[in-house]
Amino acid sequence: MAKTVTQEFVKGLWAEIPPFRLVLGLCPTLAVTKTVEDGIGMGVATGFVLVCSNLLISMLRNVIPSKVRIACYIIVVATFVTVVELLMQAFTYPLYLSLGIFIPLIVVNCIVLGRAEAFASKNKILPSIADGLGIGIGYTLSLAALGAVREVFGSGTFLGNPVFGPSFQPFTFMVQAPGAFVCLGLMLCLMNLAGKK
Amino acid sequence: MGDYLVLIISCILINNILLAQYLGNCPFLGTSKRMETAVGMAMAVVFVLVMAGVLAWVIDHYVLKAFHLEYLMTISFILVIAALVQFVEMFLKKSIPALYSGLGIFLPLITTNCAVLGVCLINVKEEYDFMHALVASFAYAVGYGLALILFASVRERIILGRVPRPLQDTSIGLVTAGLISLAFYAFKGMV
Amino acid sequence: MDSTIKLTVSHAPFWHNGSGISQKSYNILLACLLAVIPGIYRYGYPALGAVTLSIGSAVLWEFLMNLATRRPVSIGDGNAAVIGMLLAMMLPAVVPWWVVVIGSFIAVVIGKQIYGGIGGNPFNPVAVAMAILMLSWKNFLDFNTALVGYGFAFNPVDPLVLAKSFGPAAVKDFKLGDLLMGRQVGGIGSSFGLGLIIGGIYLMIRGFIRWEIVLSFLVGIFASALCFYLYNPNVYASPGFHLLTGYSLIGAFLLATEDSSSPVHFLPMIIYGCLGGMLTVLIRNIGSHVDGVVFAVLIINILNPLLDKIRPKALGKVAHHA
Amino acid sequence: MRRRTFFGFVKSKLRYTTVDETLPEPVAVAPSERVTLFFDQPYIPGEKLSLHPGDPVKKGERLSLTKDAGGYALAPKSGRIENISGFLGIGGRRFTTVTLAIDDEAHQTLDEGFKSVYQSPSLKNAREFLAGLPGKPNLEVFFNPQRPVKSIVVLGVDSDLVGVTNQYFVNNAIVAIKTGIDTLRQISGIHEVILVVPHYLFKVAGAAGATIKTVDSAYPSAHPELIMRYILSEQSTPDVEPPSDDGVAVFTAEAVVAIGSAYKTGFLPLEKIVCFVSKDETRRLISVPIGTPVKDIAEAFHEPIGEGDRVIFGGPMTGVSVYSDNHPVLADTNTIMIQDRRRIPEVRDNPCTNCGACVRVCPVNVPVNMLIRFLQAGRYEEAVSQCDLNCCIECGFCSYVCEARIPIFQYIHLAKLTLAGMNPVEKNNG
Amino acid sequence: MRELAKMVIVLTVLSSLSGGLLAMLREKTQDRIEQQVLEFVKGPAIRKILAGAANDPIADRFTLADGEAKRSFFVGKYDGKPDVVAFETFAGGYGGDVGLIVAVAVDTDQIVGVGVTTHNETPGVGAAVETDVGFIRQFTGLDIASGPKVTKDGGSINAISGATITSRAVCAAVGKAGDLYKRLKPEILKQLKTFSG
Repeated sequence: MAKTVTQEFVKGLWAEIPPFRLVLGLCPTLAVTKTVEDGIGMGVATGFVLVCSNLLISMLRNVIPSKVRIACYIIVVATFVTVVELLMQAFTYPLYLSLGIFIPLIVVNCIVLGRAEAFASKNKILPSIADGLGIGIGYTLSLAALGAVREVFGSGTFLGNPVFGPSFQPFTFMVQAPGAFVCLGLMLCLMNLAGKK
Repeated sequence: MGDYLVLIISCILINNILLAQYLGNCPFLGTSKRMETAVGMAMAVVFVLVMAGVLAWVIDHYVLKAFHLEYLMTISFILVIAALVQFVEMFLKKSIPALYSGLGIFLPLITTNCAVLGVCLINVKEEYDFMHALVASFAYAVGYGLALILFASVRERIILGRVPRPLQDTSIGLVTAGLISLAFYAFKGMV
Repeated sequence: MDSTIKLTVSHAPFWHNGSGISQKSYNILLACLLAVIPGIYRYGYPALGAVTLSIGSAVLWEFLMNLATRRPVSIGDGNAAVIGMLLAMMLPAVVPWWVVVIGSFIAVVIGKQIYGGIGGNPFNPVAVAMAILMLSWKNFLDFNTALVGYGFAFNPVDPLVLAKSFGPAAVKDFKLGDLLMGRQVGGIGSSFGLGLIIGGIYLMIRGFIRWEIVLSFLVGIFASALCFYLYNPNVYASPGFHLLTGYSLIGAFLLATEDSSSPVHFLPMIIYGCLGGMLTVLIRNIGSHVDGVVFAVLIINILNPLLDKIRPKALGKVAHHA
Repeated sequence: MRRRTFFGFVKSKLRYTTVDETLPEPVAVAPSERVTLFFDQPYIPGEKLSLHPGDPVKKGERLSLTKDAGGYALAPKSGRIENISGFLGIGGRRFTTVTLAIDDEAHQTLDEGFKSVYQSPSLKNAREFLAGLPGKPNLEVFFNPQRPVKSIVVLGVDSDLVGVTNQYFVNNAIVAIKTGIDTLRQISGIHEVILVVPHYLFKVAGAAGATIKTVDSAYPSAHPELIMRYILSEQSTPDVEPPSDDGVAVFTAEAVVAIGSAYKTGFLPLEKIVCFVSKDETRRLISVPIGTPVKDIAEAFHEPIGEGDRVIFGGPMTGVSVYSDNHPVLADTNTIMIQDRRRIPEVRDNPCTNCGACVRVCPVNVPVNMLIRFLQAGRYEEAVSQCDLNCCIECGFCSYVCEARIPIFQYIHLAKLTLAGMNPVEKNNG
Repeated sequence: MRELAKMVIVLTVLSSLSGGLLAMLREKTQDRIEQQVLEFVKGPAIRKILAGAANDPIADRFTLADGEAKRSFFVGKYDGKPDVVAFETFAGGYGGDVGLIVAVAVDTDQIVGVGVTTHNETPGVGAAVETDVGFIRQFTGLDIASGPKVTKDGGSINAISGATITSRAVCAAVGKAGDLYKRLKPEILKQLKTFSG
């Protein structure tokens, strides 16, 4: 039962949205969602790597010998990650600074390798791109949502703009490490509730 | 000596790789449901992380920095780690089967454990010398193992509780990890 | 063998010693009153307001969570009230109302209910709430700034802050007797040491809190503070000072002894308590927090499941030979 | 006794009842119109039985359901079989009950079976006639070739609270116990006899002519398993761990007295000494024929059993609450309690609050706080491997002190039964 | 054997492609990245310290060799005279090196201002070094060669509460700046002349 390209795309937005449905890629989710901006930046960077590596791996899927496939995937992914790293340094340097070592760590983001292994290596180019795009956008949305919650409560701002009056006392816990875990855990709970029909 | 002590305490307790730097969460949540798997993973991480830390430092120092190839850091480190894990796995299987049976299933997971790559990158970023890099890698790994084992012991109890359904498993695990991370604020400023 | 009437059939044992969760909770509340009433007397209406608001909102959150999780309503067991009471005891009297409400939400919902309610929580709910509040709104929980509007007959500066910033010489004026009688700034119910001690002893004798934990916690504080003191009395305050300031007493009697997050076997209880006391002094003397009790309690809570594995061998256990 | 606040610094203790606390001499209860006997065999309707409704029985007659059945019961009175039916006991054990309509006291006929052999006491005829005596002596232990009996333990204590039957015999009939012990020695050829009594009966017990051991008077130290462990651990060499109960035959004082009396007089004693506790918790020591329905005993003391009340056979900690007011006194029923429905303590399926009261009272160091978590989660195997479920001796103390009112004992029982049903082979090995 | 050869070939081709791509990209972006680093890492601190300068200090910079290392100096023009020079020094803090821009008025040898560029200090404690205006202001007007110390070490600088190590690091960095300035002063003066007019 072949799914259409649209279906492959849409599933990443809800049915398999990372990291809520696919519990993968938690580290950046926790680390770079202090603000919406960082979240979106990370999501876009990951999405870019995801689409490119899906595309390339899907193209090469008949060439790559299965014994060294993981090594090949790693090379492909690492290459694109470095591309992103260089591009971000050159054009969005502040974002690059605030994302820190989590840009190179996209390499070991389980989502990217997971999609390469589970999807791109078995599917044609177009569905692979759709899959990568869907998951990437889904991931970006999740990070942005989490970033929004943490930024609004933790700093009282949204995309840097104050949302509450001056009397607002930021709930600083939210932007600290423990708050990241707790917040993600509770959002996961909400997603479970929403998904339960 | 005091310098190293500060580094060790800082890496284990204060800048705990898992709880403060958010690295290595996927295997953290995955292997902490049972004590045995947590201990296995903790040992495997200590084992691989120290070797990877040392190797990455050597490569960074004698290859990347020497030839101004810093931009290839990510790709070279990840390849080194992947190869190292493969090699360790093969070596253990042949030479120390007892250890292999304990750690074997965790080794492949380590390639994608961002704590390993993360520590290598941190070591470079902090510009540690060789001994500091070695000590830091070890301390980070111990910190990871410590957090993992503590978390597993707490989690074993939570699983037996009556956690509401939507919160079960990963969700409550994350909240608990958060609270453990909160507790680790106790050590703030201690060095 | 047919019965002529319907009998109640159940499983042994058919007697019960009469203890119950609510009985325990109400006794703890009673013991807390000994420390809270002097607090209310000292800080006036704001303190009364904070206590009632804290208890009320804690009970309300418990009730709402019962509804949300479709579980039997458990406010009757009094545990939520105890949580609210303890939280209020640790807060300064003039804390904003929304801090109290958020604090009780964190304690009851995050600290307890999401783990399945009473008995499931791996951490002391009150300690969790206090830690989060202290991280987020330091300025509202700082006794020096919060209680600035009061005219006290004693030095209105938190003795722990003084000791931390200026060394023990700055707290020379605090006599231990004064500290014991609550002549120091602090939480609503955490500064009157005598009340806490009497209430705590009552609870220990009735068996509602485990004396092993209390004693070892206090011994832990005393011993480690003594070590620091002997090492350098000019930098580190005396053990008696550490015992009677900050959250030491409330921590030993009421936080560390929370049932669900503390061990039940003898040796683990002793280790647990000692570690808690030592960590408290460690954090106060060399850490960055002013008072270490809350974080020390959280740390020993984490260690609890591991510690509690140390237990006497069960009698009659058959060793398995492979 | 029932509600006691414990001093928190010491381990919770429940004192055993002493004989002085009850009436010194048992009150005889008038015989009922019918008695019911229990057979440890499932009742299968339509199966051919050697007993039939309408058959006459004599007092003391040995009744067995089928010809080759090992188990039998002794008719406490002469009469006529009225009804045979099945009975489902606790934990799904199935019994057959036989109800006899009793002849009135003037027309009792005696069975002569035992009379013909009593002058030549032997294990063989003891096995044949005496297993249904009060106290339910287990004579089969002497016939197990794999486990030759080396010593005999006589329990002059009552394992559960309230019951004082065995203490009564030690206190009031030590001579009869001596007779019984001598008889046992004679028929089994085993000289080593240990009499276990509470501290306060130590002096009295000296006359029994056996090794005397005393047990503490706090519950559950008189639990048979703890007594065995205590006695055996003194005997076995330290490196044999744990002590095995091989080679020990255990009898209650009442059974020993009954055996002695049977061989001395040629008549089978069929009156059971029972501690009867009425709703207001007054205790009476009564003497009643085995098989008498509890309803008749209650009526004899003007103690109506009401709707929703609880009738307990056995002590308050380990007894069994029955669902019929016609349930008969059995050969090993030491206590019968009637509990008013308003005084039944509440039990709820709460989560464990980890207060640790159970851990502090557990006599065998089982980590009950963790055990109950595993049991409530239904993870029985882990309860065995991590929390020593199998070490539990089922004294019920943990449930007694549980502040969350969890029926811990019931959970443990259920788990053990489930595991036994799942792995019958392993259970035998263990 | 064929399979092995294929594996080796695929891996080699992939690696070299990746290396080539990255090298090319690196070449193209190198200058831009350097510009960005200056702009965003040191820029904000320099602009803040030299707020009243008539020129753009980022643009007006020169480089001097200090032993093996190369150091950038940023020039601030006040009243048309290039008499303030800002440069960066580092000292070990609590979580790694703290980078500090120190601006010195060449005619008086007084510190015009200091500003933190990079740090990895604990959020909420040491990180206050970035925001704690009172702490930073203590250095203004000191002689560059005075080697300031925190009060705990017998100096005059009040440390940030709870962050003694970070405060010490800042003092140490100022001390290093003094040494550097002393070493290179003649050359600095020489270079500055080229900016006048």
